[in-house]
Amino acid sequence: METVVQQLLNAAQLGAVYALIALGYSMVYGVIRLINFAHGDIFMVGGFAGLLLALRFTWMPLWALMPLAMLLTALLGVAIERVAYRRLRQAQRMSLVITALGVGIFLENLVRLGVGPETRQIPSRMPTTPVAWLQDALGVSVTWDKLLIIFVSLALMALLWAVVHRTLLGTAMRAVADDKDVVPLMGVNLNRVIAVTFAIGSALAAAGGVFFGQAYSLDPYMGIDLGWKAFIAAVIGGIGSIEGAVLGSFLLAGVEVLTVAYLSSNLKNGIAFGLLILLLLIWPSGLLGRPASKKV
Amino acid sequence: MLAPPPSPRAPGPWALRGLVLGTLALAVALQLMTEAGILPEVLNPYYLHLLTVVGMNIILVASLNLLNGYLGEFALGHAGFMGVGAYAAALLAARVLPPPSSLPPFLGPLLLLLPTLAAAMAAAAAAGYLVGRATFKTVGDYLSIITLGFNMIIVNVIQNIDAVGGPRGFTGIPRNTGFAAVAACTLLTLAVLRALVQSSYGRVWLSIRENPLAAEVMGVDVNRAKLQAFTIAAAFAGLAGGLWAQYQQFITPRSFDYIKTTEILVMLYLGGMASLSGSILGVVAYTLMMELLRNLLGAFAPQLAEWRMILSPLILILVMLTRPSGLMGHREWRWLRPRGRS
Amino acid sequence: MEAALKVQGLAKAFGGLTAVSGFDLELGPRDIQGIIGPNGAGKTTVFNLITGIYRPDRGRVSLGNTETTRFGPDAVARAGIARTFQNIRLFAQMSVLDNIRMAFHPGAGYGLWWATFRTARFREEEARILARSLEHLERFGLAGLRDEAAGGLPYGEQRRLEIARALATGPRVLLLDEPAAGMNPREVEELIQLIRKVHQDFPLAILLIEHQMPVVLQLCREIQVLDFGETIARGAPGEVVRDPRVVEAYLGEEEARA
Amino acid sequence: MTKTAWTALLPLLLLGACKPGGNELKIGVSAPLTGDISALGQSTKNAALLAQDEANAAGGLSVGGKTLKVRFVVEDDENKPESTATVFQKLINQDRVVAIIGSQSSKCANAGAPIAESAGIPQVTPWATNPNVTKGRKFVFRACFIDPFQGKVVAQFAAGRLKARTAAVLYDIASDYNKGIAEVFRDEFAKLGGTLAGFETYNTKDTDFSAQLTKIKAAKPDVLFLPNYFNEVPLQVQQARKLGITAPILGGDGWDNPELVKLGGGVMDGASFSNHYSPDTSDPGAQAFIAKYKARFGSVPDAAAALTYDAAQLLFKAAGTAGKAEPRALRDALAATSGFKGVTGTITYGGSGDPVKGAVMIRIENGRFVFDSAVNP
Amino acid sequence: MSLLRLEQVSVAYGAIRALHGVDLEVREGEIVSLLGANGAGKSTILRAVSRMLPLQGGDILLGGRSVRATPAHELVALGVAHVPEGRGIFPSLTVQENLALATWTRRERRHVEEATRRVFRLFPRLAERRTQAGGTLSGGEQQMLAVGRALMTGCRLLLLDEPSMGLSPLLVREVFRAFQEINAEGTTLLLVEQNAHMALKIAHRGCVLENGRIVLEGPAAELAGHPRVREAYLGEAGASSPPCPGTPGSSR
Repeated sequence: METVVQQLLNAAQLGAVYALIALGYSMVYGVIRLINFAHGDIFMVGGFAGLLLALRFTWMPLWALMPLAMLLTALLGVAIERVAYRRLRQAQRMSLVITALGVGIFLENLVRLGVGPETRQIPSRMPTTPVAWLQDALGVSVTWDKLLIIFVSLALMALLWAVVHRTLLGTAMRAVADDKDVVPLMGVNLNRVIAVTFAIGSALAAAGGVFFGQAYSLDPYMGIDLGWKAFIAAVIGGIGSIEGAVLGSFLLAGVEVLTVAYLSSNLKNGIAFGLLILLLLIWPSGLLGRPASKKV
Repeated sequence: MLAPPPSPRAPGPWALRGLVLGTLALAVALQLMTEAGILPEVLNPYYLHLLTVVGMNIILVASLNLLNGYLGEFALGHAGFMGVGAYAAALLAARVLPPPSSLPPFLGPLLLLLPTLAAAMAAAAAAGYLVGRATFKTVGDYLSIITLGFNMIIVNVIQNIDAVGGPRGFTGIPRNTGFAAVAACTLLTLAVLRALVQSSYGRVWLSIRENPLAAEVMGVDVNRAKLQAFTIAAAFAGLAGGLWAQYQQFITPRSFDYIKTTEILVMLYLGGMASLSGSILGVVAYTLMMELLRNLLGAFAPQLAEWRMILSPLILILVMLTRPSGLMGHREWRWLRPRGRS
Repeated sequence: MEAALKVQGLAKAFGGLTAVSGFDLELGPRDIQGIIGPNGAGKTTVFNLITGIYRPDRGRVSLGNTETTRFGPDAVARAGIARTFQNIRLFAQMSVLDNIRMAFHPGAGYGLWWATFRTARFREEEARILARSLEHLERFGLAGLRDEAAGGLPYGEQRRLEIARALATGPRVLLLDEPAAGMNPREVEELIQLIRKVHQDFPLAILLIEHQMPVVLQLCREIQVLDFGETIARGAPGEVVRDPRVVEAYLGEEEARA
Repeated sequence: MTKTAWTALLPLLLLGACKPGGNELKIGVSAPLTGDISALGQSTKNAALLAQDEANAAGGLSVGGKTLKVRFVVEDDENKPESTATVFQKLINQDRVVAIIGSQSSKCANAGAPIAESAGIPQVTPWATNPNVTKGRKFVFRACFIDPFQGKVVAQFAAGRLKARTAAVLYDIASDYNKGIAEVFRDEFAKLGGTLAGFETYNTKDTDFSAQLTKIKAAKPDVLFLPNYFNEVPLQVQQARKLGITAPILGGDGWDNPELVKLGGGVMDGASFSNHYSPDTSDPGAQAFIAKYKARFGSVPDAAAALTYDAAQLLFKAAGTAGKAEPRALRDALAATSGFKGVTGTITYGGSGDPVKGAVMIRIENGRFVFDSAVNP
Repeated sequence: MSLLRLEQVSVAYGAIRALHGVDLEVREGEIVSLLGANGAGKSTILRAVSRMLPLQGGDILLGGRSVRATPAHELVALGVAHVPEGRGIFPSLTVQENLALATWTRRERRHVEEATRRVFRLFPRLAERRTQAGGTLSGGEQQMLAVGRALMTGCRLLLLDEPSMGLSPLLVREVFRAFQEINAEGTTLLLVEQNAHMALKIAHRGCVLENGRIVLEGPAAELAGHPRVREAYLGEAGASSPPCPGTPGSSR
């Protein structure tokens, strides 16, 4: 019993990080239908931004460090959109995908060259002390940092949801997703809305990166695998949907962790992806995605 | 105002005899030249190696073009099909068939090549058929995930089969291919794919890309057409895998993961979708770019060898920004265009 | 006379919302009938049900002696029902010629292997398809545009190509969904002529949806009016437009007087 | 337009193509300069440059009466087998090297070996421990011991010195190296009378091991064996300790990199691993190498660097004995190597490309690698 | 007073010229109808005015000020609203959200409340459907939403592109009645319409376009009586005269 709870807790922490990346994927996809393959690498850069800040300003507490890393990464996201994507917005979708892949490879190798190829860890600014009352209640190991990661991630997601569904800016974002050509006719600056979307998505990824760098580790190539995982999570949940990205992330993390725990760690990928394919066969447009209706 | 329509002509005969015989003759000639040690003298084996790799990549890219260019899907599992083919061929060549040394020198590799490549194509086609079936209900990015997931499953399963070396890789595969065989296979693949995309089947695939619902009300069984495309594309990916295994003599499961898939994708879109010429050009341009960078950096700034991986994506981005539809766009070179057209 | 297309008690609901309830139709082999009604009345849904794009909840559709109720769209098409769409659905990046050639695919007498090896059979079939496609284009005055991309044609020609493409499948029944949408009166007049000619030259029955009354009045032998998924009137066009219920739900006072 | 551009560019490809120089010993190095183990590629490159500059600073190598300058051509193989094949082709046919050092990972060494073998160019891989690399080949050598030996050493250490009755293993199933050692350890440990309490896997690049470790914790093993790479191990140890696993932890030569303690900090203390050499070594030659490396690159050389350096020295020595910088002669001289004293121990090739060579066990104390014991085959 | 002036406006799609030096004036308070065959360039004029398309030549003046270099979204703030062909509503947004988005440039509470009241008065059905997603509305309701949304911007000039397309006769009249009301309240209308009957009935002036050029211009009543217009666009009489160039079906 304790192991089940422990495993679910492990899954929650992993899922929270997946979700922070998947949200950026989903948002960017939502507004410009781009599978931003560079997003995993933006996450990586976010982590390294956190690392460099933590090394440079050893006095800086987490609540200052994280927003700063998010801000820097948001700027990077906006710059990438401006330089590499904007010109291709009207071109066929796939040329954008290839450009995004190129941007990703570029970022990986740039960081490798600039910061070094070593695996790094952000000196933890989170309390790693056990949460005594919870540990007693559940009988498993629970540390504050784990809870912090899960709750801050959830809070960021809730904030994002509120922005998208409760503000005019969010309405504009959803409108861009529906029909970006008409949006300027509403007096809305399309470029700005898209830039803001990239900024928010990148900032969330950076938050994920900073957490990841403390809870796990950082290396210049880590964005590839995590990016793919987050992409898969976003699609499973229904790409373009915020709730879907979160749900998909926790689901993917859950399936991964539980497969390892109760089925086979050897066949983790095989079983996890087999289950996910099965899921898509039952819900062909993801769990919360809009069904691809035959519109006539 | 309009130019008079070109006189309608039936499609010309595929030079079945001509092409097959010509290709075989070329292959035999190349093989003889290799055996006699002439080819390596004429052409630096390094270039010969690059050409061989280019050939195998053309097979991969052109067959993926069937799915991503003509059928209009975004399939992300091509390296998985390649892996299935590679392992099937490797198993047959290394474990079942006699070693090439026990066979006559010139004919031996050829005798071994035919069954191994056939097995590679059949195994990959079966995998493609399965994946094709699994994609019936989904479209777009959800379909991509199914293909990607399959790719990951394949790699993971191979990693768990100790009989084929698991993660340590499959060693001891005899070298049954070389430039000659790869060149012949590449030409035949292009000929077959060209024949297909210019037939009624090719038009059906394109129509599904353009408007699946309209295709359906024209009487097209979309699922069946998808299934055919997946099976054929996978078969050729398997062919490339079979060649690869018997050329490199060593394969590991991770050579066939999504990193390889993305490399194939990059070459495909660099060249241009729904264009066989683009597939050829994309592979050549990409290979040339990577090797030129390697050689230029090596010659002028050996200490900057790592910069290759920074410069190459930059070049890629620049190319895509200036040629958003890839190098070829949707156009075809003359010799690949259908006949009977202006 | 046996009906070419017979529809009985067709019904469909989306979620809890009834889109069509109890739709009946009997279309003779050389008949032209029309469906009119306010927006959202379920006209296009009827088309989608007949062509197998939606599965009906109740009712049956038969084409001659074949019941097609449970057929998918492709099987319905092969059985002999062709259609056009309200918002034109051409294969935009394919040439005009290939748009037509597509229609001959189900009848192409060769398989994948023949295509792969370009056998004599394949070449003969391709030649036949090409000849028939060109003939077809000629008939619709599109032969000069054969190598143009379909998506680049002017609006009127796109409409014509879509009708030509539907006819190339050799249907017994042709369904036209608002063929005159977005046309001015003069263009409408030309469309009416085109449909007349099609009806003369091809052995088929036509069912059309239209808002432009001239089309309906001049072409249809019989029309029925749908409102909220139900047929509120049916009969000869001249009579139906005077039906007070139709005037109230659809036409308004002015149009009825005109 | 494009056509002319390409034709203009093509001759550039030929730039590097030059005939073997008469007064140069040209050696190729295939290293993973980019990609997932690029840290290792960096130390490979560093060690090769060190060996090259050292030899040239001494005026060059004396080979058959002539003095030859040494030139290393370092190429990036991205840690991919396909790229390694291309690199080998280029080094052999374009740069006309007489020998190749590399590649480092077993999968890449394996992809390069058939090419070196058929071209008759001696290949010395410093670090590839997979037995298959040299199997049945005449031109392929390595500077390190092989996985089975290492697995045995650790199993003996666990059962003997630590008196462990039960053991658990967590390893990367997608990586040949990790899997190889893990399986040998499993078999050897069973032979020595121990029982396996857990045999768990993960996939390369996974960073969350909590699921596996939670399972292992429930099995309460006496030791935990982590035959994985230095960049992953600290994370695994941290997570294990956090979950409350207190058993001693063991590892293999993949641990050997200064990053291990930098990344792991205090949690690594008390763990032990098998290695090719110990920086604690009293051997003066090794100490000199370590000092020079530290002075130039600012860090303690890892095993890959030490082995690369040894591979270079092996080739230098072979060139001296062969008396000419010719591949076949080099190969024969290499095969006859006996009692070569390198940084990582004494190397003798007894008929195969695998050296007869000892291993050491290293203990981590206060963030330092401390020599524990030596094991000889 | 002239609200909108086009001076020698030329527009091209790629290599194809769609407008050849068009001059057009719309005065404050007018309804102007553009007539012409499909592909004559009517929609192109509207798109050029709302800056969705770049000009190749000529200039567009709004209240005497050139807007040649003004981006589309800034034009909304200057009082121009465009109801595009096909309505262009946002299907996943609710009616309320569709309307709210159009107040992007004018977020004062008073304006928003007033404009909302006006739209719901003109189209009571939208008020009923307030929380429904735009995509679930019927064609007529979508058209109402598109017009209502344009009004939310607080525009002086309303560009309407084929508002009757796909609407039943009853709805067409309902929508056109609303246009007259909107105009009576002081908004200027520039209307592109295939239904020439309706268009000329409510317009003050009309222009006829053929092949990207204005060939006829004048008061609506006069145009409605012009033989060329009667024959080509009202579908009356005289099938004997040669077909107009650019008309589909005319054999070339």
